[in-house]
Amino acid sequence: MFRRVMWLALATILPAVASIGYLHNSQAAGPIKIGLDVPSSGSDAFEGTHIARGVQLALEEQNKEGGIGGRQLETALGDNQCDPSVGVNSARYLVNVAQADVMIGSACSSVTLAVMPIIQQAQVPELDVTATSPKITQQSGVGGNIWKFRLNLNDEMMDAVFAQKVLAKDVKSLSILAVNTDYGRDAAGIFQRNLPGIKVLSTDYYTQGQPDFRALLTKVKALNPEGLLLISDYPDAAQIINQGHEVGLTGVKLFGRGSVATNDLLKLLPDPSWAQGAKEVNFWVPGPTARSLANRYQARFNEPLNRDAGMGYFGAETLIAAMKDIKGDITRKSIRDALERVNVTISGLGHVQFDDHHQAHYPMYILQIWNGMVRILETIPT
Amino acid sequence: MPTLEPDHDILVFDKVEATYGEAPILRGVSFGVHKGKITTLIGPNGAGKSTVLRAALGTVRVTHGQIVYRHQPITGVSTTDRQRKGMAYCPQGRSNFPRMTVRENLEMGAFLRSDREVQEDIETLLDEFPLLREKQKEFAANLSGGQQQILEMAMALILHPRILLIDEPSLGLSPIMVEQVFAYVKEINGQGVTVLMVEQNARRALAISDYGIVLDLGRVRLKDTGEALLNNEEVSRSYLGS
Amino acid sequence: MRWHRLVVWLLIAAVLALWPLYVGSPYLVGVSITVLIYIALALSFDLVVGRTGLLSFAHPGFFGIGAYTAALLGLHLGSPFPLRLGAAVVTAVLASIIIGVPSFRLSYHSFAMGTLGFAFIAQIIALNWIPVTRGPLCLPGVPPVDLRMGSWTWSATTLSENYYVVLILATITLWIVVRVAHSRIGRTLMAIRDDETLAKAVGVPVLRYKMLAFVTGAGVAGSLGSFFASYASAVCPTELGIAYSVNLIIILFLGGRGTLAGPILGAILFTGLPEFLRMAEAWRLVVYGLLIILASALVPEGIITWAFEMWQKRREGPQLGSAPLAN
Amino acid sequence: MVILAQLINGLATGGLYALVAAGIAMIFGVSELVNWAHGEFLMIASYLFFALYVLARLPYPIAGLCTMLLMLAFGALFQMIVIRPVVHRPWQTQLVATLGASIFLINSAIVVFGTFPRRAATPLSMQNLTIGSLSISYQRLLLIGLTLFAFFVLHMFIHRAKLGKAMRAVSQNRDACVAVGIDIQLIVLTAFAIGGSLVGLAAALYAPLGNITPLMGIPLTFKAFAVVIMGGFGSVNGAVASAVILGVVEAFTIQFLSSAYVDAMSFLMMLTVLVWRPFGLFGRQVGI
Repeated sequence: MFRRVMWLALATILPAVASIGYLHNSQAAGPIKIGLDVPSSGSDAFEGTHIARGVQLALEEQNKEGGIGGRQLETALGDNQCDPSVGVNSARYLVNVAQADVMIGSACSSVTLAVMPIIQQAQVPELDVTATSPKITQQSGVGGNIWKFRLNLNDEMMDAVFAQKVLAKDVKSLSILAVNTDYGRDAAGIFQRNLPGIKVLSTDYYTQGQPDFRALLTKVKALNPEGLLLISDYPDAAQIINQGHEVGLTGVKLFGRGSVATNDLLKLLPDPSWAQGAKEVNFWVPGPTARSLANRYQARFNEPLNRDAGMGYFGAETLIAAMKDIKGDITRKSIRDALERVNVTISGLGHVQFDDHHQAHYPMYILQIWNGMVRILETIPT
Repeated sequence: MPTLEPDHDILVFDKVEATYGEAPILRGVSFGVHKGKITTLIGPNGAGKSTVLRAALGTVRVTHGQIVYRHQPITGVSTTDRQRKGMAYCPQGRSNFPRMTVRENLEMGAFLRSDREVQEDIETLLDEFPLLREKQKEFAANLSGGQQQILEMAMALILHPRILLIDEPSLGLSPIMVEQVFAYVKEINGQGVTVLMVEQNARRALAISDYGIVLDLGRVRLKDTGEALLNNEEVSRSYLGS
Repeated sequence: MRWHRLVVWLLIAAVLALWPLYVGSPYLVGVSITVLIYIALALSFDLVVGRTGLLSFAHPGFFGIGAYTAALLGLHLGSPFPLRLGAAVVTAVLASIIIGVPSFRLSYHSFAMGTLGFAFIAQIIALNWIPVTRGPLCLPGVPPVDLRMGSWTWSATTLSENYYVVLILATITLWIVVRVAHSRIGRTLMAIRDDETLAKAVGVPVLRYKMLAFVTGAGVAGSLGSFFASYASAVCPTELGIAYSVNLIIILFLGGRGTLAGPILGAILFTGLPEFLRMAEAWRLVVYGLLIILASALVPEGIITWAFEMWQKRREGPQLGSAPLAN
Repeated sequence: MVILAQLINGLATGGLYALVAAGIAMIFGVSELVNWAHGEFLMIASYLFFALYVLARLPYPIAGLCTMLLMLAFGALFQMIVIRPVVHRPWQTQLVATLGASIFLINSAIVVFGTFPRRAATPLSMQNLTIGSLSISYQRLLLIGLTLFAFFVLHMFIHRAKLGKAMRAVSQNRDACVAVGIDIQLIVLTAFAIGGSLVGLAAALYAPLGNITPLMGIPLTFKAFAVVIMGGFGSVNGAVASAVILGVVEAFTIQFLSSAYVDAMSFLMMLTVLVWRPFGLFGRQVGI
């Protein structure tokens, strides 16, 4: 027993002690580190990967112009797997080990909410570019977490407007299909509270990435709703539309909240006409104003720009704009203060300025799939 | 006392040692199996009798010494190749396929053969064992214990073996079935198949055997004709029970 | 020799106690807390898997049930931590009895899949029983670990404080496991694992012993769940997920089951490893998977068992093993 | 009409479960090994099909056939590389090896193909047969037909072919197999190869109807486990029958109860069966 304990002690403590030296490599005035607190594995990896690419492009462009104050910009990746308990550790990694000066993320609302106390304690500013839970706004800025900022619009801002301005005009009855995640449940709840005069025939939650929607769609078809609202990201939405065509769910008006009316979705449809007329509210989409960015992105990554990559780019651009405005040292604190002052117009997105709750307000987009393209029906100021 | 001359021997163990896990089971076993005869291995539990058969078949690794089969060392020869060269094996306990028919069992017995005469041979065997023909479409599980033992011997015979290694054929059988099984062993031997048998029921086995070998604690204690061993008082006292 | 032993124990205790001060970085303290949770979970899991030979997938389920129980009590009743912990243990034990009684009738493969089914259903209930669990929206705002004595209160708000709490829990777990292992119960369990038929034949109430191990393991897992709820300050349905089971199985089988050092070393290696591999982000999990395949082929009895064997061989030369004599 | 439509939905889904579960059951039958990576076989097969059909532009039947053949080889290779080193170990260690393989395959796919889903629609998958309010794509008709045919061939193989009979033999008595010279390693290899090719067929039939993603195999592995248990571990016929039953029950659960709890259904059914009949719906009498 005694020898075993000795061995155990040696076997466990030595490598751990030895590893500390390796991990304790704090940097002083090296490059500015932007921590990417996004999922790069797991079921939301498609989102995190694109955000990371958008950020990378923005940083590369800025670095070509000499960085900021002579310092280069670089990223550090902390895969949060869209899982709160993993995200807590990966955020600590970015904060403590990778020594991020500022972070972009967490992309998923539940992770964002779990990570917020950590960034507050470590005093690192973090900018969200895709998480849409209204709770993040409520808990940020004045009276809350002063280190958290959000660029993208939240569900509270978008969903009520979409329900009243679009859904109420277009349909009398509606079925809702929502992904069974924090964002799906949150958004479905907001919609249900904001649908005056519309009869909600059914609300069903499905598992993200499930292979088979036919039974669910057969059920919806039998209810014969005038409209179908998908609270989904494009991989699931594509499955739903394709399989909906298969079970003969045609003639229903499609609405989306997530990333339905996107080019990504169209790429996954064998026939784009299956989604003809689908309307969606979104916080951004690559439109005509972002053409130059789309071309540069295509050239760099050999794939078309999408919403998440664009938001990653704009997030980085917002950070760059804030940092350029800093007079003294670029530190976590000075970046945070600069973000509060930010007042820029970002081409392709709009005017960015954070309110008391650290929420940016640029116009939201009402989009529609029309003849195999995504067109912007309307932009509504927020 | 007849000597066990190598020329007559189809299978020779030469100082064979084998281990199971870390524990040595055979500690230098040497003997020969006379061609065309019945040889029985007797000895107490844990003596290594079954291990001898498995070493011959190659399913137990031999750590020292060598085994010579038909005048050729067979170290490194795979089990299936040994079987192709005429070794057949009936392991201890039930070794048929319970949810396959009797006929399918016989076909499985012929698994190593790829010639076209398999079906004919099965017919011949069914003629030899009428009780199997009667039940050829039944699952093996529906046969009595003795019938299953006979089925297993028939399965071994399809390969036209030169030597049959048979482990405890009488285990769990009624006295009448034991007689019948031994009668079949004798009959098989009468067709020119050498038999090396392990048997707890030592008296009965030695009675039909030409030779007997006493194994104890992984070593050969005694080898002689079956008759001589039966009449040996010490053997009687120590290994045959009362 | 006794003082010798005492010195080493004191040394280990000192290192563990000073650890958060030494490493400093909150990230490493955070990882240390995760590792300690996994050590304690793996030790309690080993009570079931390593000592009865039954592969249970229900363990994270008990962890999750404990976490949800503690979170609900903390959120709705404001109960102090000791009460939450006790309630978590009780519910986990109750759940394990409800699961265990029918499951232990099953053969070992069916037992594994039966408990996997339980884990799945528990997670799906947590995901969809919105009025109670809030589903994927999680239960946020669980109060921290706290102690109240009259007007005196203390609560674990910093990482280091949480580290000490989980260190105490892990030590208690280790103590329970050691007690069980060195008692008649432990020896009986090992006998059952090695030869269940024999154990039955000599009149050991096999089922009762297995249940005892299963229920004890569940209770420990439940208590760790109550800590986790406070530490993470939120409980999500993912806490009941199969991912935990997978991690625990990898930790136990590659660390070495049926030992004390195995689960501990396994937890350090296999929770630490993915964190260390963050350098090669894209290939991280590819390498991780590859290492698991290699380890299962090269050290199938676990790293610790393998290390002991190597060490013993070197010290004592070739020796007679204890494998049963087989005919 | 809704009932009929849901029945067809259930049958088609059940067919997919069956193709995956049959391989797991067969591998378990001959080797007592639980292949945790079997769902990842389907994922790999789907990417293979995508590469052959979409990237290499092979005609559909040829791409499908090549996928089956390549998956046959993949199954055999998997057995040789991952399983053979742990073949004499307890089944739990083997499970860990396949767990590692599953993690490896998923993340390799993420590195190689990225996380954006792929599609491989065929002309058949875009055309529907419509009778009244009932609508079904020709691809799914093909799928139901070919799945039935595949199981007919498999059944004939297991009951008529020498190698197939040997597989049953291995699942019934391993010692006896040694006695009659059946090479168990070869049979286990065969089971993996057949399991692989069944999943290859599943991929060729299903990939055109859904997204191809690195994570697509995970839910299928679990459903297949449940189904294999329900059918009596190691029984191919039992697994196939249970798979179809599960598919139909899931469709009706969604129709009449709740979509949120549908994933619990498979395991609830499995637990019910286990409590009621510990050896599965079809008991021990079936064999491979």
